[in-house]
Amino acid sequence: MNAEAAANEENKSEKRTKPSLWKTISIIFESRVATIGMVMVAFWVIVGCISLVWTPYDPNSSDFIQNLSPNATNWLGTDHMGRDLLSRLMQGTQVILLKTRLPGGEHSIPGGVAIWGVLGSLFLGVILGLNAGYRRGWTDQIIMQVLDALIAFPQIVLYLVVIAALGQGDMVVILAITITGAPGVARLARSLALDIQTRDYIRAAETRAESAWFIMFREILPNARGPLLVDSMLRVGYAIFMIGTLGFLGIGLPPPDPDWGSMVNEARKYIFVNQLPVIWPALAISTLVIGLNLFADGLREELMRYQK
Amino acid sequence: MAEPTRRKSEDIPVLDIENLAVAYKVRGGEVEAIQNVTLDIKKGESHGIVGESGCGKSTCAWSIINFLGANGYVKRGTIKFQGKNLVGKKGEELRRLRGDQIAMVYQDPMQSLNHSMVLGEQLKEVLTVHQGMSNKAAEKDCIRMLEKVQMPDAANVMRRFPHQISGGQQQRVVIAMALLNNPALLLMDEPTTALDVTVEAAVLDLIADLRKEFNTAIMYITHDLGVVARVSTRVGVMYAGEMVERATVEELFKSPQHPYTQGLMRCVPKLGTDRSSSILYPIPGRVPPPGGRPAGCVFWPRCDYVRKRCREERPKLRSIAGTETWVRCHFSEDIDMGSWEPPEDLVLPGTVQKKEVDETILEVKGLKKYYRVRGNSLKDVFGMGEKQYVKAVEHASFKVPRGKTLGIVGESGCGKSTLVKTIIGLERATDGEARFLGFDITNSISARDRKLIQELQMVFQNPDSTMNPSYTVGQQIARPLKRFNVMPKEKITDEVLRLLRSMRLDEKYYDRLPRQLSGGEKQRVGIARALASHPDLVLCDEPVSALDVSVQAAIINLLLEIQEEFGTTLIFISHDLSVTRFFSEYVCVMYLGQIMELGPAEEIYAPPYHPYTEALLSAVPIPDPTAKQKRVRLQGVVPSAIAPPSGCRLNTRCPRREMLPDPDICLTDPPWREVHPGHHIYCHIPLDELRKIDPVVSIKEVNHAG
Amino acid sequence: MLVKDYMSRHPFMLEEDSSIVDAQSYMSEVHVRHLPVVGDGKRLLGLITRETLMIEPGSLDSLNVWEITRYLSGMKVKKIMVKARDVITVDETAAIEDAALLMIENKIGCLPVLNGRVVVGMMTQEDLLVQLCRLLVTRRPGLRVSVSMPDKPGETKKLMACVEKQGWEIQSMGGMPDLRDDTRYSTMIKIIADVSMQDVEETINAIEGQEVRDIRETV
Amino acid sequence: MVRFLVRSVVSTIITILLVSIGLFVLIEVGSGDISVKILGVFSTPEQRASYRAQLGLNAPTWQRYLDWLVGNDWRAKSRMTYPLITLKNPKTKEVEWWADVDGQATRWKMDKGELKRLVRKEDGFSKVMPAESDWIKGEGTEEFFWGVDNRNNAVKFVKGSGEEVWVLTKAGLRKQGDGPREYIPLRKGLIRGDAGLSWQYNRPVSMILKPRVRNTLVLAGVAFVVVMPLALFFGILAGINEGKLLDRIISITSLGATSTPEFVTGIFLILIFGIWLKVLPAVTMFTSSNAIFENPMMLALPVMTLTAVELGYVARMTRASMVEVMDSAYIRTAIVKGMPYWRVVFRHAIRNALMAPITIIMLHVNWLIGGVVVVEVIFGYPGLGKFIFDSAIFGDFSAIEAAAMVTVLIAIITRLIGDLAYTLLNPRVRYA
Repeated sequence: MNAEAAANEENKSEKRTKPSLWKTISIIFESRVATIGMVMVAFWVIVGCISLVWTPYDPNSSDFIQNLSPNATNWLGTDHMGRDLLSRLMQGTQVILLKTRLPGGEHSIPGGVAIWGVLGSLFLGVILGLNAGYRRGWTDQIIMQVLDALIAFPQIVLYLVVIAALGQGDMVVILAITITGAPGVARLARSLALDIQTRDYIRAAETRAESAWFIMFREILPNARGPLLVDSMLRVGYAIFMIGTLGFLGIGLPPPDPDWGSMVNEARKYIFVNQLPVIWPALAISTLVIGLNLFADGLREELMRYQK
Repeated sequence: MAEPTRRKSEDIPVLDIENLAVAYKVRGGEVEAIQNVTLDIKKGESHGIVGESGCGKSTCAWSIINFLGANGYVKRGTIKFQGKNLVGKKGEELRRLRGDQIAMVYQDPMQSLNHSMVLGEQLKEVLTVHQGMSNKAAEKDCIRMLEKVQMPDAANVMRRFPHQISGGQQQRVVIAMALLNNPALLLMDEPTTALDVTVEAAVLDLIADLRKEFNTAIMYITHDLGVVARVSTRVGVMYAGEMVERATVEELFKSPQHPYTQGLMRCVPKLGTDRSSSILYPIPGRVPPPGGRPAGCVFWPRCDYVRKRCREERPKLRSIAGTETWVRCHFSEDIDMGSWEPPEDLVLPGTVQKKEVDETILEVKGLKKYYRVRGNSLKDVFGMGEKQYVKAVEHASFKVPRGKTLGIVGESGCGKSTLVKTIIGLERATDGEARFLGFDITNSISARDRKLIQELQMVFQNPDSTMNPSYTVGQQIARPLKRFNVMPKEKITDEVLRLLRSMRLDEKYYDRLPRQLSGGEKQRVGIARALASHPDLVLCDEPVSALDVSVQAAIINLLLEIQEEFGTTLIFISHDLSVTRFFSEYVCVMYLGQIMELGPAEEIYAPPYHPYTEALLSAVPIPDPTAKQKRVRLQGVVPSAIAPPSGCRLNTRCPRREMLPDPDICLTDPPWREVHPGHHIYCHIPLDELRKIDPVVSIKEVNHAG
Repeated sequence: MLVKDYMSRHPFMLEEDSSIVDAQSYMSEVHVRHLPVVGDGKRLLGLITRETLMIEPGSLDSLNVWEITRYLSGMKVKKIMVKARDVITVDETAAIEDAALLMIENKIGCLPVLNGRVVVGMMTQEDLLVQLCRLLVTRRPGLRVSVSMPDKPGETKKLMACVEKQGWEIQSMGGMPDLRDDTRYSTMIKIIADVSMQDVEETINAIEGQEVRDIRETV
Repeated sequence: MVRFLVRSVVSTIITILLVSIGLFVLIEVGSGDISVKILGVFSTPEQRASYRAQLGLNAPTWQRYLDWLVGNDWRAKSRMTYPLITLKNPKTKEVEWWADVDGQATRWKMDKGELKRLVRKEDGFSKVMPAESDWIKGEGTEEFFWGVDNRNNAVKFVKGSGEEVWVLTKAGLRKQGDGPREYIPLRKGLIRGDAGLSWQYNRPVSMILKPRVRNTLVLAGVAFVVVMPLALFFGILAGINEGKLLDRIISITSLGATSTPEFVTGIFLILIFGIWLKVLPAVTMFTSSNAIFENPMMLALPVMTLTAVELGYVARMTRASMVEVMDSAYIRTAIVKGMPYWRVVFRHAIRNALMAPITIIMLHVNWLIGGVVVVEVIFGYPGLGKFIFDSAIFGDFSAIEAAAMVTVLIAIITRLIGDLAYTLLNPRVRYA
């Protein structure tokens, strides 16, 4: 019996199926860190989804006695205006993760400010980064020089400048996240492109005289998506962090919908009396950011292992 | 020769490994990287260990100094060093052994030296830490040792950083570092694999000399049968974590006993053989991964002699009566290598000579490729410095007839890859002419006609990067078909499947992703992709150099077969002279951007040689310990391509320069001397003088294929 | 013919905190009678020999059987070894005859060979004997001829000229003063030649003043 | 190496220029008509136009940018009869623009159609003198004069045409006759240290900024000095114990610390140390900008807050770098050479392991500045961050531009230092 035939036979038992999406997702569960992170993130996404249709009470009306500690009616207590903290906390998830209010305030689109901001920076950053990394030479120098200038802005200062110039609003925050995030994404995309473009399959594409855009987006990008995905998750974390900070500074997402940062801001004046209204949103931000970080860390490790 | 009786104590091997098994804990269990390794190395002996990648060679070495990482451990067996068991030793005791009694040299010297410490510091600490020597005394000893490893300008090297010396010199430093404490045992894990042939040859010479001087026992791990034949006194062959055969080097190459060893011998082309005189027989299948080794004999799925017993019972390593050979096979006495017949379903390339066609498909005349580089002075920063160029290819001229193969050989940095890139259009030629099918191809690829691009395709070196990891095999082969509109869309799938079949891959590979394929399979897909557009000329950039020998043979056969079937013309770049000789009708030898010698393959490999060709041939490791090679070595290091020596670029290192009455003539451009029509040598030395030189290599004809 | 060319390189060694039980079993396992004790990168700390391992019974008098076992197993090499300053050593660049003299004078069987303070080899009586054998190449077929000649200059030259004239191949030769007759000198030469013993004897005896004392074939 | 240095410096300069353009465009153009913001939505178009003219907003953007960056006194000089000089006001310490008429500092104004000189006296006040002789004949019948007015503008008076202008005073807009026709608001430009006038404080920005920057540098400097050794220590400790309990503890703690926003950390620190333990001042009143030097304990909580966030970040970086280095071939060589563990760590690993964090830390300084803004706002610390924040809220453009430029400058310069440090640490670059 010929050995190659034997080896082939062995292979036949493997089904002729494309690697399913489920298989890709399942690698998350191979890492304990990623799983924990995903559970934390999923928790807040679910809470947000629920809050879209139901919150225990109206988050914006003062229905209760002020500064209650947690009890059977108000599980997390109430704030200085007698509003239910649980409802407000739940509602706070929305603007970050689930909906963006369009200018005018009438309509909103799905996907939170953090998500859209990161998508924006991903879009801009990937285009710039791939061009810089693949074309190199002058293109690279110019793009990098501009990005260097952008990166030189301390993020919060850039937000302040943008907000000072353009005023407040969901779109402004998205724009600010996009501008501040794009250089980082571009740098990452560039370094990935620089690495990937040395591979022989890029040479093979070039010997077919494929266009630069084809090579960048069909040959390079698919192989860069792992690290970009991981990076985006971290960026969503940073964005949430930032939105919180802006909210705290009172220049973030405009009222009336509560966001966690502004909840802290309002409550801190009463911190001597009641610490809970500060603690809950603070915990919410931390857990969500930690969750995203863990998820990203775990995913990165798994992807590296997977590629080996 | 009869020696006076040695004392019993002299027979105690320096290293004695018995039934060693090393396991790594992995998620969900553990895998045995090596199982059942037995070997012993005596004082002053050089014991080769040879095998394909993934056979556990390195693990074997690391286990000796118990450096197996957090998850590896010795599961069974003993490792005795100087009669003392090392297994289970740790901490301080082990540390005192490492670097003092047992030293190690491994593959990549650039990586293994600390790039932020000067070399002197790294050398000295071996002495100061182990012997408590003073800094000054250590410095003196280190310089002396550097001189012993023939390091030029030793005292200065002590103050340099690793990146300031060449790769070959780095490896010398690492070897010097290993020998400083006069270790009883030296473990060498592929120490020359990353080096060029001529550098490798010099390092191998050095190792042989040092072994004699220090009487050190050496364990030499390599995948290269040629190297092992040159350096070892005894050899162990490893396969899938087991030692399958051990013998003296002469015995092993004369009469290999294990079917695997025999298979290996049939896979490698010997220097001087070519496709018309011999055939390479690949070993079918692939090395099983540590987790998936078969029951019974580990080799049975790939063995041509497999019987029932082989599948059921694991053979023991047993001694063959009357010899020093040990083999792990039930039936080795019954197997006669001479009467081996290839299995019927193994498809081999035809060896029929093709009919002569005189059409030139590619003609290159005076081709130049310069790269602009920037200097480091302040002037250069502002673009005011003198313009500097790397002269990657200078005045390359050759012709390739249709249906033939041109092999281009040379060491790294000789410009062979640049030459090919310029031809295919990834780089634009600086000057000169290049015509392919009568069309000018000195322009870049984007300026070429699509029909022309289609006729000129390329096969790449590294199987791991030749395919885009994100797309399936089918998608990747289909892409050139779509791109060049070779056929209507609905027929593409059929064509891809046809191509796969002709690469001996069946249709289930269509939907596989590259990471599910082995190196050889990836390389086949790469070839299929290059062939999809039915090109007239395929450029192969070291297509087999990253592959294991058994797979390498299969790929070479495949390329030969394709050439036979489609009449494709091939340009074959390689640093391996044996493979090039085997594969090509014409050979072109390059050095530092210049073509040194050009001609029909059989003439290149026989006198008259260009001095550089001579040095290359003398350096090639030949998998035959009885082969005799003259020692012709190049001196010094490869000069920078930014300021190459004027005239003949070899003049700084030429081993034959003194044959000329006036060596200064080498500073002028040498003439092209025509040996025969089509065979040219670029050298000042007159042909008659060159003809007087004896052949570098003499091999006794032994044909394992029978 | 220096020590470093003929010593045993990479000798077996002990660390000073090995137990003497280990030392004993190690000695018998690797078949040696002397083990240098080293530390800090093979620097000589002492020497253990079969004799030093024999502990004076007097020191064990007060112990019973069990205690003896425990006492011995807990005993470290460094306690009983000959300390480095008392060990007679030889430098690796010494001539082998000097090493031999040292051994004879001090009535010892082995010499640790040092480079600085680092042990690089061992020289034993056995090693010297091995070298003597090599010197005289006793193991190759040929004719071994002992010639007695007057102890004065020019005699060896005469013998050589004679051998050369006959076209015989000399494998090795050696000579020393005749111990019984101090006017004469004994020389041993081994020749490889296709001649009979008688021819050789006659040819050499023909040299004036020289005489074959013994001739035999070696195999 | 020279090449590398020159490149970094050139690149830095280009970056700064790009930043200044971006900043200027974003604020001056992005914000639309500034006069609306300052005068309010109820101002009339006429009032706005007059005000815009006084601010020189009618000039093309590129010219305004150049004025802002390098000043416009030379532009004014070329038109004026007398040379321009700057003098310091003895009372306010502000810089004032004057013209030098025969050694006397002079300004002009129009009063009832007549041109008057205001000649500066020793005590800082000025005396009014007629100056009808200063008129210069222009094209046609027009007579004009370029002089300096008492609001530090170079102005063009035209004889006979008493322009009506709207002047913004403390009491609001007031209509004045006899105004000049053209204004060039005199300034030395940012690179000569003149950042313009703050609307919020009605004083030159550069004067307000100086102590603020100093305070912030003290705060960030102290935080830096506290963070670095600690972070590197913990990072290395975790790195060499990869996968062990100690590593887990350090990693998780530092992740928690970085993932908690500064404002949360700050509030909790106030809560713990200020309210529950009462060891540190909970609410710090910075009475003057020099308060921190009088009572350094006030720095404790802001520094701790900054430390908590930065510590985790740097420690994580260091850990990752250390893990990578400990896994490298040369560390393997050192171990195989039989080097003792601590020697391997200290001699072989640390130097290489610190290369990555040091560059990253330097790049990270702008992140630190972000933190500084929040911390300064929470603690009311009179630093640059608080200044930017207040200016942004107030819409004080000159102030925010200048302050943002300063932060960017700090970020870029530290990055340059990081590059240099990397070069010095890495011989492969040093000798390239």
